[in-house]
Amino acid sequence: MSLTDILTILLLSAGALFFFAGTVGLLRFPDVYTRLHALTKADNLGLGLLLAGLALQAESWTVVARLLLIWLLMLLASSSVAHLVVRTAHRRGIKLWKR
Amino acid sequence: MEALTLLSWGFDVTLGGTLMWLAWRTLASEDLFKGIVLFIAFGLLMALAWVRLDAPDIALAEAAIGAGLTGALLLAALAKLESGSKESQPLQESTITKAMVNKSDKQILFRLLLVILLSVFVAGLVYVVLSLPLQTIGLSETVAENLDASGVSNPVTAVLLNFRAYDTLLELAVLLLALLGIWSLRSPSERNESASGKVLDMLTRLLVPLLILVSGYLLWVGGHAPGGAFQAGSVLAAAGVLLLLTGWRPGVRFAGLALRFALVMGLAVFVIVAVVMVLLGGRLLEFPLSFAGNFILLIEAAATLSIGITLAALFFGTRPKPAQSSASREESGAQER
Amino acid sequence: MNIAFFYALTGIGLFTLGLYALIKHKHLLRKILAINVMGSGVLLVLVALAARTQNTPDPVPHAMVITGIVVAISATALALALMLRLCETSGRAELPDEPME
Amino acid sequence: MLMQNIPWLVMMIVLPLVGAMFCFLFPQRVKLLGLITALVIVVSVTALASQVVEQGALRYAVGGWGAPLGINLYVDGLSLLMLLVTALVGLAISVYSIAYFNQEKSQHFWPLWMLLWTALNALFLSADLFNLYVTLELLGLSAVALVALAGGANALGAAMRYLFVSLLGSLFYLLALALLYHSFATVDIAILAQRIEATPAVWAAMALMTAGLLLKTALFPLHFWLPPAHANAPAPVSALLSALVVKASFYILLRLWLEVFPLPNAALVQFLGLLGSGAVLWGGVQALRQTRLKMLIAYSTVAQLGYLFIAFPLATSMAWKGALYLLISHALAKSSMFLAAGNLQLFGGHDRITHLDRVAQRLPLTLAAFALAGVSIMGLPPSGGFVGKWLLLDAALRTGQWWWAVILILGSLLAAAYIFKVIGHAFTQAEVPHEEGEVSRMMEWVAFVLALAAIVLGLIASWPLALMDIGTPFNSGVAQ
Amino acid sequence: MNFMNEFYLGMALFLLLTLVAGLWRILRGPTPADRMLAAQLFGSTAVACVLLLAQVYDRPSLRDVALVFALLAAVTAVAFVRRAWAEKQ
Repeated sequence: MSLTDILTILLLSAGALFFFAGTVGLLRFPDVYTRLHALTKADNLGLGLLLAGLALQAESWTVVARLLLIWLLMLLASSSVAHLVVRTAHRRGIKLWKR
Repeated sequence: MEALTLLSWGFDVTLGGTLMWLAWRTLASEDLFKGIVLFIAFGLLMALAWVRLDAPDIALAEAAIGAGLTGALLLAALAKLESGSKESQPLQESTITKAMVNKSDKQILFRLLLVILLSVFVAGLVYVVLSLPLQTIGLSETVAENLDASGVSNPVTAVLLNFRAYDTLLELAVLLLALLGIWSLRSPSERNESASGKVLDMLTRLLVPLLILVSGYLLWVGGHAPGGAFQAGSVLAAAGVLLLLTGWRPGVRFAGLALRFALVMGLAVFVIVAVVMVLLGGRLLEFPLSFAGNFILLIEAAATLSIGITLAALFFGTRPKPAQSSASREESGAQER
Repeated sequence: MNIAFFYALTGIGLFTLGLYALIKHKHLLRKILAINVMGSGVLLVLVALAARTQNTPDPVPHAMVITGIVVAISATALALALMLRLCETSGRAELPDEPME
Repeated sequence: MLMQNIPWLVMMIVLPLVGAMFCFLFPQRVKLLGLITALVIVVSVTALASQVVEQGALRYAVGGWGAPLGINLYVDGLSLLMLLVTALVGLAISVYSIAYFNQEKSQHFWPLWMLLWTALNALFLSADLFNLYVTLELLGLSAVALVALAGGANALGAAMRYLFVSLLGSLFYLLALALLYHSFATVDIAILAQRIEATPAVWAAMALMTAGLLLKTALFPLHFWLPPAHANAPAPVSALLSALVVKASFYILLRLWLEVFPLPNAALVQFLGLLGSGAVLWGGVQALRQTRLKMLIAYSTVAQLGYLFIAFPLATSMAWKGALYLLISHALAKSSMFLAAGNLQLFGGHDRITHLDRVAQRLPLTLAAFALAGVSIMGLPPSGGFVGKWLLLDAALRTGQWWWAVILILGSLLAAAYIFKVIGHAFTQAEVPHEEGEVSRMMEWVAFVLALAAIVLGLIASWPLALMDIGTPFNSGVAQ
Repeated sequence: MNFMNEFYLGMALFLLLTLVAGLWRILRGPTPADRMLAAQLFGSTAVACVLLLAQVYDRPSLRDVALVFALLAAVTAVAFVRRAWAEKQ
C-alpha cells in the first residue's frame, strides 16, 4: 500500500465522518434553521474531503478538474438552495427555535 | 474477493430495500407534499440502482429526468392544485381520512381481496423471474458485431439511433404529442413570477451556462461513451426550467412560429434524413457507413434542442402568448433582462 | 441468486406496490405517482435481467429503457396537466364516481 | 415503374407524421393541410394495396438491419385490411371534422389526429413487440388528448380515467415484453414465433399481455372506462375511438395469439369466449337502458367488441375471418353512427333520446345514415355485419359449439331493440319546437356514405375475404 | 488495489446507510422546508456514492452521472421555493 493510498483512506474516512455528522445534525437539531447548518457545512466539507481523497487516485488532471467542478457545483447548489429554502421558511413565519 | 462480494451484497440489499420502502411510503403518506419529496428521493436512488446495474446511460437520464425534472413537474402541479382549491380545506387528506373513518365492511373486504390477489400475482411473478435462465447473452454479441457499422462506438447510442432508430423517431413524436395535448387543454396565459432576488439570480446566472455547456458535452460524448440526445436534452431542459422559474419568458418574437419550429426540429430532421435515404433508393433510416456518424450527430443535435425546449415547455404548461400589442411586448422585453 | 435477479425481484415488488396503490387511492396525484412507481418497476426488471451476461450488459434493453423513461415523463406531464384542468372544472382531484371500489 | 419502387408501407407512417408536423407549424392552414394529408394517405394505401396484392406479404427491415437487431415492418392481408379501413374511416372523419370544429379547436384537433393516424398505421405495420409498445403509447396519449378536447368536467374525467387505463395496459404489456425478451433475446414477432416454448415465463407473458390488451380493448368486465370516454368526446373523436382505436389493441392481441402464443389451451380460449358473450349481453342490455344517444352507441361498442372474442374458442380460419369482417363493418357502421349522433347533437343541442322527436323531417339524411348503420350493427342482410355474423355462426355450428350461436342471435336481438328505440323516437311529433343548430350538408353526407359503405361491404364480400388470405395470417397457430 | 476497492465500497455502503437514516427527516418533517432540505442532503450523498462506485468499478463515465446530479440538485429545490411554497401566501 502506497503513501497516496494511506492518504486517500484518511481523507475518505474524514469525509465520511463529516457526512455522518451532517446526518446526525439533520436528525437531532431542533429546527430548520439549525439543521441547515448540519446540511451545508458538514456535508460540503465531507464531500470536499471525499473528493480530495479520490482525486489523489485520479489518473489524469482532467479527472481532478471534473471532481473539483462537481464539488464547486455542490457548494453553489446547496448553499444557495439552503438560503432560499430558509428565507422562504422565515417569511412564512416558521419560528426560530429557542431553548 | 470475498469481502468485496459481501460488501456489494450489503449495498444492493440496502438499496433495494430502501427503494421498496420509499415507494411504499411515497404511496401511503397522507401528506401529498411528503409523498412528492419521497418520490424525488426515490428517483435519486433509482439512479444509484442503474449505476449498480452497469447502465450509466440510464443513470444519466434518470438523474436528469427522474430525479430532476419529474420532481419539478410534480411540485409545480401540487402548487397549482392547492392554490386552485383555496376555499375548500387543504386538498390533502380530508376525503381519504373521512373514508377511513366510516370505511364499510364492503371496502375492507375489497381491500382484503385485492391484497390476496396481488400476493398471488407477486408470488407468480417471482417464480417466473427465478425460472429464467441464469445466464444469457441477449443481443449483446449481435450488437458488438455490428457496432463498427453503426457509426458510433457507444452501443446504447448505436441501438437508439441506428439499429432501433425507428423507435426513437416515434418516441420523439410521443414527446411532442404530450406537449400538444397539454397545450390543447387551456388557452395561452401569462404567468408572472415574483421577484427572484439576488441569490436566485446569481444561481441562475452561474448554473444556466454550465447546464448548456454540460448538455453540449453529453451530446458530443454520446457517440463513444454514455450520454446522448436524451440526456443532453433533459439537462438543457433543466436550464430552461430554471430560467422560467426566475421569471424569464421567451420573447414574443420567439413565441410563435419560431418556437414551433424549434419544437418539431428534432422530429423533422429525423424524418428528413430518413426520407432522403429512401428517395435515394436506400431503406428507411439506413445510414451509409461513411456518413452514419455525422447523420447521427446531426439528428442528435436537433433532437437535443427539441427535447430540451419541449420538456421545458411541458413544465411551463401553457402555450406562450403570441404577440398582441406593443405594450405587452415591452413588458416581456423588460422581463427578459 | 445474483444481482440481476435481486434487482428484477425488486422491480416486481415495485410494480405490485404501485398497482395496489393505483387501485386503492382516489386522489389523482397519488394515482399518478403510483403509475410512475409501477413504470420504474418494469424498467428495473427490463434492465436488471440484462445484467445476466458475462461481461458488459446487453445494451438493447438499456436503449429501450431510455425510450421508456422519456415516454414516462411525457405521460406524467400530460396526466398532471389533465388533473389540474379537471380539478379546475369539477373542483375535485378525483375521478368521478369511481367504479372500481 | 417508379410507383412500384417506392416502399409504400414506409409512406403510410411518414405521411401522417409529416402532416402532423405541418399542421402544428401552420395553425392557420390546418384544415387544408390535414385534408391534403388525408388524401395523400388514401392514395398511398391504395398503392400499397396493389403492391401487396401483386407481390404478397411484404417484410421491410428498417435501417437494413433486420430482426433481431433492427426493427421489421410487416404487411399481410390482415394488416392491409386494417390500414384500408383506417384510411377510409380516417378520410371520412377528416372531411367531417373540417365542418365540425371551429378554427380554435381545429388547431388542436388536426395535429393530434394526424399523430393518432401515424400511431395506427405504425401499429398495424409493426412486427416488433417493443415498437408496438411505443405505438401503443402514441395511440393512447393522442386518444386521451382528443377526448379532453371536448372540455367540460365529464369529458375531462373520462379522459383522465382513459389515460390511467391506457398507461396501466401498456405497463402490463411492457412487463410481459421484458419476460419475453429475456427468455428469447428478441422482440420480433416472427423470430419469437420460432423460438417460443412453453416455459413459465411465456405463460406469464401471455397472461400479462392479454390482460393489458384486454383492458385497452375494453372487453367486459374491463369495459368500465369506455362508455364515458367514447360518449363525452367530440363526435368525430368518438367515431375514431370506437371505429379504430379499440380495434388497434385487439389487432395486437390477435397477432400475438395467432403467431406468438400458439399454445393449445382450451380453458383459456373458452374463458375469452365467455367474456365476449358477457360483453355482448351486458353491453346490449346497458345500451337499451341508456337515456343519452351517445352513451347508447358507446355501450353498443362494448357489445360489438364481445363478438370479436367469440372467434377465439372457435378458432377456425372462417371464424377469424368472420370476426375480422365484423370488426371492419363495425368500424364503418359505428363511425357513421357517432357522426350521425354528432349531427343530431349539434342540431338539437343535446343528445337525449326521448327528445329526438321530429328530426326525421329535419335531418332525413342523418337519420337514414343511423338506420343503415343500425342494419349492419344488427347483422341484417345484406350488410357487412351480416357477413361477419354469418361466418361466425357457421363456424360455431361446424365446430359443434352451438352455444356461441345462441349468443350471436341474442346479441342481434338486443341490438335491434336499442336501435329501434332510437329510430322510434325520431319519428314522434315534436311538442316543443327545436332551436336549431347548424348542421352542414357535408356532415350529413359523410355519415351517410360511411353507413352505405357498411352495407356495401355485405355485397362485395368476396374481395375483402380474398385480401385476408394474403400471407395466410389465419392458418398458423390456434387456427389449426 | 483489492483492499482499496473494498474500502471504497465500504465507504459507499456507509454513505448509503447515512442516507437511509436521513430519510427519517423527510418522513418526520415537520415543515416542508425540513423535508426539502433532507432531500437536498440526499443529493450530495448520492454524488459521493456515485463517485465511489466509479472508482470501484473503474467506470469513468459515472463521473458524468455525478456531475448531472450536482447540476440538477438545485432545480427541484428552486421549483419548490418558487412554486410549491410561494403560492400559498
